[in-house]
Amino acid sequence: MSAALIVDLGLTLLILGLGVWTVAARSNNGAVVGYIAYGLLVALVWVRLAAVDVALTEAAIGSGLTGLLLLGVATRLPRSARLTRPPTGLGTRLLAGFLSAAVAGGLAAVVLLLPDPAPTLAPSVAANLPATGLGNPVTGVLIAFRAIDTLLESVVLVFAIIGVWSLAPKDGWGERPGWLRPAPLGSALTLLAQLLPPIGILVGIHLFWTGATAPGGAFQGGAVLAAMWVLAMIAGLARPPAVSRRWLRLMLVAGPALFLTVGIAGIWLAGAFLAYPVAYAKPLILVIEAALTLSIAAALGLLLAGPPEHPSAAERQP
Amino acid sequence: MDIADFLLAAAVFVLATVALGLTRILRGPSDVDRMMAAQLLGTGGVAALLLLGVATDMNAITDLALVLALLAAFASVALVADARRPEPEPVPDDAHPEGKTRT
Amino acid sequence: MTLALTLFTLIAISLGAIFFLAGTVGLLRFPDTLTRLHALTKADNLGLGLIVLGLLPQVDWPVGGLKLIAVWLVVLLAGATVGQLMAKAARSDAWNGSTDLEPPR
Amino acid sequence: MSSVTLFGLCGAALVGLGLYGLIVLPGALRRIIAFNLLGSGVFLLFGVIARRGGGVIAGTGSDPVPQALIITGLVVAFAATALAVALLRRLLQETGRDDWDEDERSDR
Repeated sequence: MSAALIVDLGLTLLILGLGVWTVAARSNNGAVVGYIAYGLLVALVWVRLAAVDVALTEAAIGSGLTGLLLLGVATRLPRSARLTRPPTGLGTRLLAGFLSAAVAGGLAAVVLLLPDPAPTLAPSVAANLPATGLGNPVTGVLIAFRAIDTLLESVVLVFAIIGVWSLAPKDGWGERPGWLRPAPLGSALTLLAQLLPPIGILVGIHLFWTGATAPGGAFQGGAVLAAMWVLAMIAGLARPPAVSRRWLRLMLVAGPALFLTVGIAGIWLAGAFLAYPVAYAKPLILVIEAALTLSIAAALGLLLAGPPEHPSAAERQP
Repeated sequence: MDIADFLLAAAVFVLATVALGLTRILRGPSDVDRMMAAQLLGTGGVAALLLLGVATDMNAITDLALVLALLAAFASVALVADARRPEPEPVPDDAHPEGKTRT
Repeated sequence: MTLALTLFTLIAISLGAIFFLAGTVGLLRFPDTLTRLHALTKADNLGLGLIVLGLLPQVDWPVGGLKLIAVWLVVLLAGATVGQLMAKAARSDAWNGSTDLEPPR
Repeated sequence: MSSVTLFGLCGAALVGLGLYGLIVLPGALRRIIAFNLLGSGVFLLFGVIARRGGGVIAGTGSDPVPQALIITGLVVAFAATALAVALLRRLLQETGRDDWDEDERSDR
């Protein structure tokens, strides 16, 4: 057994152990903290699987932003819900156990029986990547070869915002999102929220820019930017904007809209929907990525800020 | 021994060490203790990634360490920020007279 | 010169790793939340700091080196702030609801 | 057994674990977490398939097409989680509870 395999076995056992903990933990907060640690370790697994692009996304979104989202609600659950709850009946648990074990066993069998040599699209990507002027094949797939997925995905974010906003209380529409009210924490948090965002914004822009040639890109850069915005909102240095603001809505749809416009223009200029004229491929991709980064940052930040609430709701509700 | 091998060994050592600290997540007793274990894992993970990045000469892994460092603190801030707020009480029924949509 | 730098790297990284070990042992063995927090901050600041210091001679300058220093600064800043916030939270009564033991007074 | 197969089995086990939690756990928050476990197991399986198909382009050890799918998947999973959390918080505001079984806890 090689040293690398031992390390990977250790990682696997840790991840499974934390997974079991998040299901079995008695306290909700404990389960969420376990899930955050779990996300960190999964990011390391992505590095071991030679997928640094995915590792960056997992570290930023899977662990960081999701952790904040879950903690925000875990600490608000009523105390009675945190302690003892009526357990699910033994019969249901046994049945669920059998079902889950069967599904896991089936998937494990699939993993063990995967065809050899493995089917792959990597050679086609490698052959066509020079035409886009990009150096990072993952960005190439995201913005050029499977652009339709990415376009739909960026639209899904806008739909998610619409979904969250539509959960606004009756008198909340048009007001500011209400989840991220500044906590009375004092100067330490203010200092952190003043010093960290300049570094974070630099890192976010770096990730977007480097995404053309190295691991990084719009999603990772946008997630880091969103995290810095949210930090400023928690510290009370920035107020969440009212959802009726036009600039906010423009920012949310700028990325998908530009993507779609260039895609439709491709029908005449390059012969197909979402195709780029070869001579302008690289600059077009960069412009789309820049707009996407901004829109994704705005969307992720607003998803964390929650639905709009009437200002007086702050006193009345948790 | 090659310097890269040493760096890799150090990365594994640090990771294994902070992984041991994860038993604090199981034992608690308070959520702050659990969060500390997660934060130690974060810092250890950052250290291991830096070592790995230099050992394998991959700049992208250093970027990953930077992102992890930026966002690891983030969750801890969220936890303590929320913990300072008072316990929520169920809203009395008259607060939302027509908001009840029970089936 | 190269040998001296390599030796420097070996020593600094070994020391950093030992601080991580010490931080973990402290987190596991110390009796209450605040002393455990003390152990944690040592691993954060000194452990990572020494490892970054040891790696500095091994990377390209300026970009690689500055990135390493940025990582350390971020962790230092976040660790110091979060440490203070956590200490406050550990003492706060709001935590009794989800604590199995009484927090230290 | 190789590391890649090991991570594949880990992904399969996580899907099972998440599914179990999704069915039996009381409380919406815990089910949201279980759903995220399930999702990350699926992503891991994708990652294993990507890794197996990699090694063709110099400098990347992993097939970029599944990788891109995972990245979009992670973002969509986050959006879904945010929507679920928003629903849960609204439920809390309206009823003060985190579940919707009428019969079991109607005595609160």
